[in-house]
Amino acid sequence: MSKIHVSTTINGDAAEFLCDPRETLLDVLRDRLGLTGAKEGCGTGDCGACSVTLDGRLVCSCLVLGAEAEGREIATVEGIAPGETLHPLQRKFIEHAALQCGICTPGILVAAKALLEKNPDPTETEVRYWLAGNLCRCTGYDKIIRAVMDAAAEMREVA
Amino acid sequence: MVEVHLWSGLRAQAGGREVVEVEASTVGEVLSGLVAAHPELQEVIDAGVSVAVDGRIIASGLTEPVSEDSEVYLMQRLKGG
Amino acid sequence: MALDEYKPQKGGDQLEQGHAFKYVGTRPDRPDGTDKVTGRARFGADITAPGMLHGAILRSPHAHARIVNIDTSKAEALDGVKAVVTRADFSAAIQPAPGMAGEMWNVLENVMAGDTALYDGHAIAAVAATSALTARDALKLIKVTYEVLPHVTDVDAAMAADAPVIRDGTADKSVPPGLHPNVVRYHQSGHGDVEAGFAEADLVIEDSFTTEATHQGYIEPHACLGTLGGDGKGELWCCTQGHWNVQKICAALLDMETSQLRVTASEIGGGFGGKTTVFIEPVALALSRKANRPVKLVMSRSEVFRATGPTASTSMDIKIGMRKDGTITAAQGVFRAQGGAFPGAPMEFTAMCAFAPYNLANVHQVGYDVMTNRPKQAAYRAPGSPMAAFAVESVIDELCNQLGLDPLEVRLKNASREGTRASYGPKFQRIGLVETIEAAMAHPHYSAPLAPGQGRGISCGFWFNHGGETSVTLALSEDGSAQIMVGTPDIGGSRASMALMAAEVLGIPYENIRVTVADTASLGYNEVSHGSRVTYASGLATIKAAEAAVRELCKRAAAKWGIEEEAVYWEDGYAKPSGPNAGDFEPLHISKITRSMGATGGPINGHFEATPEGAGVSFATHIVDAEVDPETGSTKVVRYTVVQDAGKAIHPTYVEGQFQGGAAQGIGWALNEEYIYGTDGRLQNAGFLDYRIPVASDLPMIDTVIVEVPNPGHPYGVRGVGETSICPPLAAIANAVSAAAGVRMRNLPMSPPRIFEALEAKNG
Amino acid sequence: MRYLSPASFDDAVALAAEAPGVTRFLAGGTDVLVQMRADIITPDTLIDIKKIPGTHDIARTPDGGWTIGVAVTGAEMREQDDLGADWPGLVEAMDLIGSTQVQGRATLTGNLCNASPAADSVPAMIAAGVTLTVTGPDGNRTVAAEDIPTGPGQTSLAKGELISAVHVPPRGAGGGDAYLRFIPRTEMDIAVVGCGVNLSVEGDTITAARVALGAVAPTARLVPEAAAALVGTTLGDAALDALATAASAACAPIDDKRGTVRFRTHIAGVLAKRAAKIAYDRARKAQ
Repeated sequence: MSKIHVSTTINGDAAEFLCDPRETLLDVLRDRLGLTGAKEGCGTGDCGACSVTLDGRLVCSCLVLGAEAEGREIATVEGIAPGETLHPLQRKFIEHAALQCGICTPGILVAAKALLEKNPDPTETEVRYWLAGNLCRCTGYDKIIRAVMDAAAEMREVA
Repeated sequence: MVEVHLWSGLRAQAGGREVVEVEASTVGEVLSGLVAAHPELQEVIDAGVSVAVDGRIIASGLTEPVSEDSEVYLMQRLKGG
Repeated sequence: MALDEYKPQKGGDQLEQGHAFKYVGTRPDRPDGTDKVTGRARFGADITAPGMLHGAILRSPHAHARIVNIDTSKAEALDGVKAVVTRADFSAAIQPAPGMAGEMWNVLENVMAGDTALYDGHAIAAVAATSALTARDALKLIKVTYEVLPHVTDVDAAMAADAPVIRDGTADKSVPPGLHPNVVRYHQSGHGDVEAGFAEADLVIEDSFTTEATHQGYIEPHACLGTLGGDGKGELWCCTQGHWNVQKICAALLDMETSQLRVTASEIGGGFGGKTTVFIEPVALALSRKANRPVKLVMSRSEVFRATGPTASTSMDIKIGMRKDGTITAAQGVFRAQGGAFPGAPMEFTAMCAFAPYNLANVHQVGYDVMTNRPKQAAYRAPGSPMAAFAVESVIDELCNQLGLDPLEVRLKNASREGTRASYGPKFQRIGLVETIEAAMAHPHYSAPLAPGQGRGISCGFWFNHGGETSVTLALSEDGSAQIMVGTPDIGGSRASMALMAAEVLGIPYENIRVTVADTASLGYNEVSHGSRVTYASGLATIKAAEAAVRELCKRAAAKWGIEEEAVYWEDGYAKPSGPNAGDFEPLHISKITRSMGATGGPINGHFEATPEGAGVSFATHIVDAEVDPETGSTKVVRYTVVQDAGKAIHPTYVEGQFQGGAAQGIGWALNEEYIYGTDGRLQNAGFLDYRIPVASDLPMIDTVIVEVPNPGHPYGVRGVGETSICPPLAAIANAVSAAAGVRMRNLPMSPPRIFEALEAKNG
Repeated sequence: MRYLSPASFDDAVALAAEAPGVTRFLAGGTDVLVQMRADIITPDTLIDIKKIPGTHDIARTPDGGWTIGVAVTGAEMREQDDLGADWPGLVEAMDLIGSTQVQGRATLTGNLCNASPAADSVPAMIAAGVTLTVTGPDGNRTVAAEDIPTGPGQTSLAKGELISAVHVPPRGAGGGDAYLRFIPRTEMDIAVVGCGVNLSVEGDTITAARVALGAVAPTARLVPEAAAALVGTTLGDAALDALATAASAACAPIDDKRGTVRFRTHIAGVLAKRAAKIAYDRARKAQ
């Protein structure tokens, strides 16, 4: 089966890869580009562990074909921290113990970042519904919601 | 002698008794004493049991001490999730 | 080290005498936090090896079928396919035996079917190929001829006389004569005279309950990378709760020497008991041996649901007698649990935990372990206990309703205390049930007004906790910092707890300690991270290892000062002379000692290995408010409070996290999660779409109250906290929903159609 | 599998018409990719229509209606405030599908062509009177939303045909729509029952109505009897009860893992009432 050549941008860097037309963006990120931050929890868009942004829009990378990345801009968890310091969301997740096992954390951080870029002052209900597609089995979400709200408050103060 | 309380489901393997007296100073000797008294108990002990000594549940340690006045209960093997 | 160093007389007592902690009980950032928020942490599926192949497993579409023939020739001929394995590629030496005595054979049979497919999803064959897509394509080319057999998936149906026999001869000697061959183990225990007790009661309620199988629902599917050469030496990387156990089982299933297989535990994306055994790991190794290349195997979500280890489903009959003043006079329970096509449903824990919270003169419990055509159950957070609490606490709730009694006062009146004879036999040591009930009574939640349509439920819950084989090594560096090797995978922040306990002993900053989960070749045996044992047992071992290092540090200081070892004590990171008689020496900081350790006797390490047997049992009391929409049967949990005895909270934030996580999983189990089998015996909802675990918008914030009644079996009083938190929720929510809906809910999950049907039946 | 991304609908039609084996069109991919992952289907040809100009546009038409491109996502619909002001029920129905992540990809057209009886946007489209331009080897035709699905996973589209535009009618004064679904959780589930109501009022009196139900029959269906129960009323208790009765009577559901026949039939009536009340309030406010 012949492969497709794709040129794309990932976390601001130009990237190229060859992929089978059946491979998803998640497969490509993990298996061809070595970006294993996005996780496959379900492969069917139900868990959100593979969340990335595609031209700034939050998506499940398991529901995007690798071939569709051509000419697009992709952002993953690996690109959230600006240099040496952590993004406020990342810091607050550690501070609040908003992760136990940590497998859902990359997807939740990508999703929460997308939320705060769109809505810097979300209510608890808005955070809960925005993140409804990001399953966490460890925490009961309590500390995750608190971490997102706290990060939002801090980011509003700085802004 | 140490009195060992069995769970009642074991009566069939212990000649109808729920309390068996064995000569023992350790948990391991409790178990070997039980088998010596009632060979039918071998299978269940091999499959795994725990022993409560004065309320402390010994999951597997055979060297744990037991004295004559200890309250000893045989329990099914503990595990967790 | 002498065993008596962690016996009851230590620890807890010391704590109650007002021992002040400097690090324990604080809430620092977890050491692996940055790795886990940046995507750097490597989980099961995140590793690769040069020349790696990808594996895939062919699974039975039938609930029960004889495997007549497997033709792998077309798959083998496909370009890129490097190996195909079937049961013939695993050990022939392991033989079946009745009950749990045959467990190694049971595991093998579950990993790869022998002559019969026993459930929908049972592994039949596996392929390794140059890409994951090729491996999946190859599976479609394997031709299996099945002879479909009659199947049964329901626990009560499997005990009926006409049920198909799943495997005759599996029952062990515990099973009384006359039962169906699918009943493979039996438990009976209790004390007193229940009939006499019921006769003393003013009200006796007898009722029946069922719970469906649920899945641990960890977000990370099982994944591993195995390599095994013709020289019999292998390496395995996998996500597991216990890599020594994986090592032991894989070696047996592949006829290897255990020491020749080195297993490394990756970061683990949740387990909750479901990753305490093996499923794909031996298959990856068998494929690797055949292909002579590393093989990576990653389960799909559908495979996780169909072919890993969900919990047991149960059918239970409860009878409890109570006097008008709330005294329970007698209690009995019959607990039937199916755990799939193998022995092992945790019915003995269901039976033993059922009445443990109560001081009962007369109590009797019976358990049946029943086989069905479902996947082999695995442990799930306090295996067996949540179902028991659901049934028992529902009946107690109903007794309280009918006698007009306050449900928490009734629990308090009957509560087990130190010295109470437990329903499962021995007398309790120091326990904290009363303290949790009192804290629940005092909590504002319990007296808060309810809105119309809402109901409040409460429940107590119990779990044993566990110790288990444990090895820990602590090594000091030249600069006085410390590294700790533990063997229990860090599922929820245990590196932080270990570092806190070591910091407490060594008197050095938490940040100066690095905790590593060692591989099987780098540390002695460690039992699986299960039974809420990690903070208890690895924690105890870490304290003891650190104390061993401190003794050596004191020895070096004594040598430097030329005084007796006994005249030196350790405080806040310094060796100090123990008094004026010892001599007048400037306290010696740890870094001063370690800097010259090579020249003063060699490296300073502490280590500890033992099977600590002082895991204290633990209790919790939960309060929940639920709102039911009477038109749709839909339930919303509006408020939730967890009160639990942690013994001593080492890192309170992560203790709260365990409480909250247990409650959330319990909410899912109570309301919506269930394995749904069709009449064809196939699993209907093998995905997160229709296996409905709670999402963020389903839940309220979950309040927590940490009660600390020290465990006498741990130096700092720690009790495991991971499992007890899932024991009360099913019952607490059922009681809340029953109150809100005005109708007793006896079957879980209380999904909207079930509540609607109950309301319809009530309203006529 | 071949992956093709034509630059025009004519090219897409030509590719589809001559493609051997199984062909699928790729818009948001939230159903097709799931089916591929589960090995339910692996198309021989996958035609990505997102590179076709205009497929991402939402445009007001001269008569006050809307044309929505076939690659417009739920999130993009949600962000078009004027569309939401006109057709809140339609936008909310689309918004209910899946997670925020799914909203970033899922499309009305994909939801319609996947032909699930439980598709959330479909009863809302039917209630709203949405029509589709179907482009095929023989040119274009216009088809009502309710005439696209013919059964679970089946559509009336012939080989080589695809939907090229979605047309939402002009809202007009005194109109309002609403869509409600029942699910066991608060999010992430497939509808056990879905109900779309679209109505117009003059004063307090309902002058026209369309009611559609999802997940209670092999396809989402328009229920004229339910609409008739509303027209001429001021949505009093009698009208609501008649509506519920008509909605329940129109149900021909199945027992499955998501709900029983009895439950679905009952819920259809409950949701019809609740959705009608919302649509009615919206319509009166829009006068």
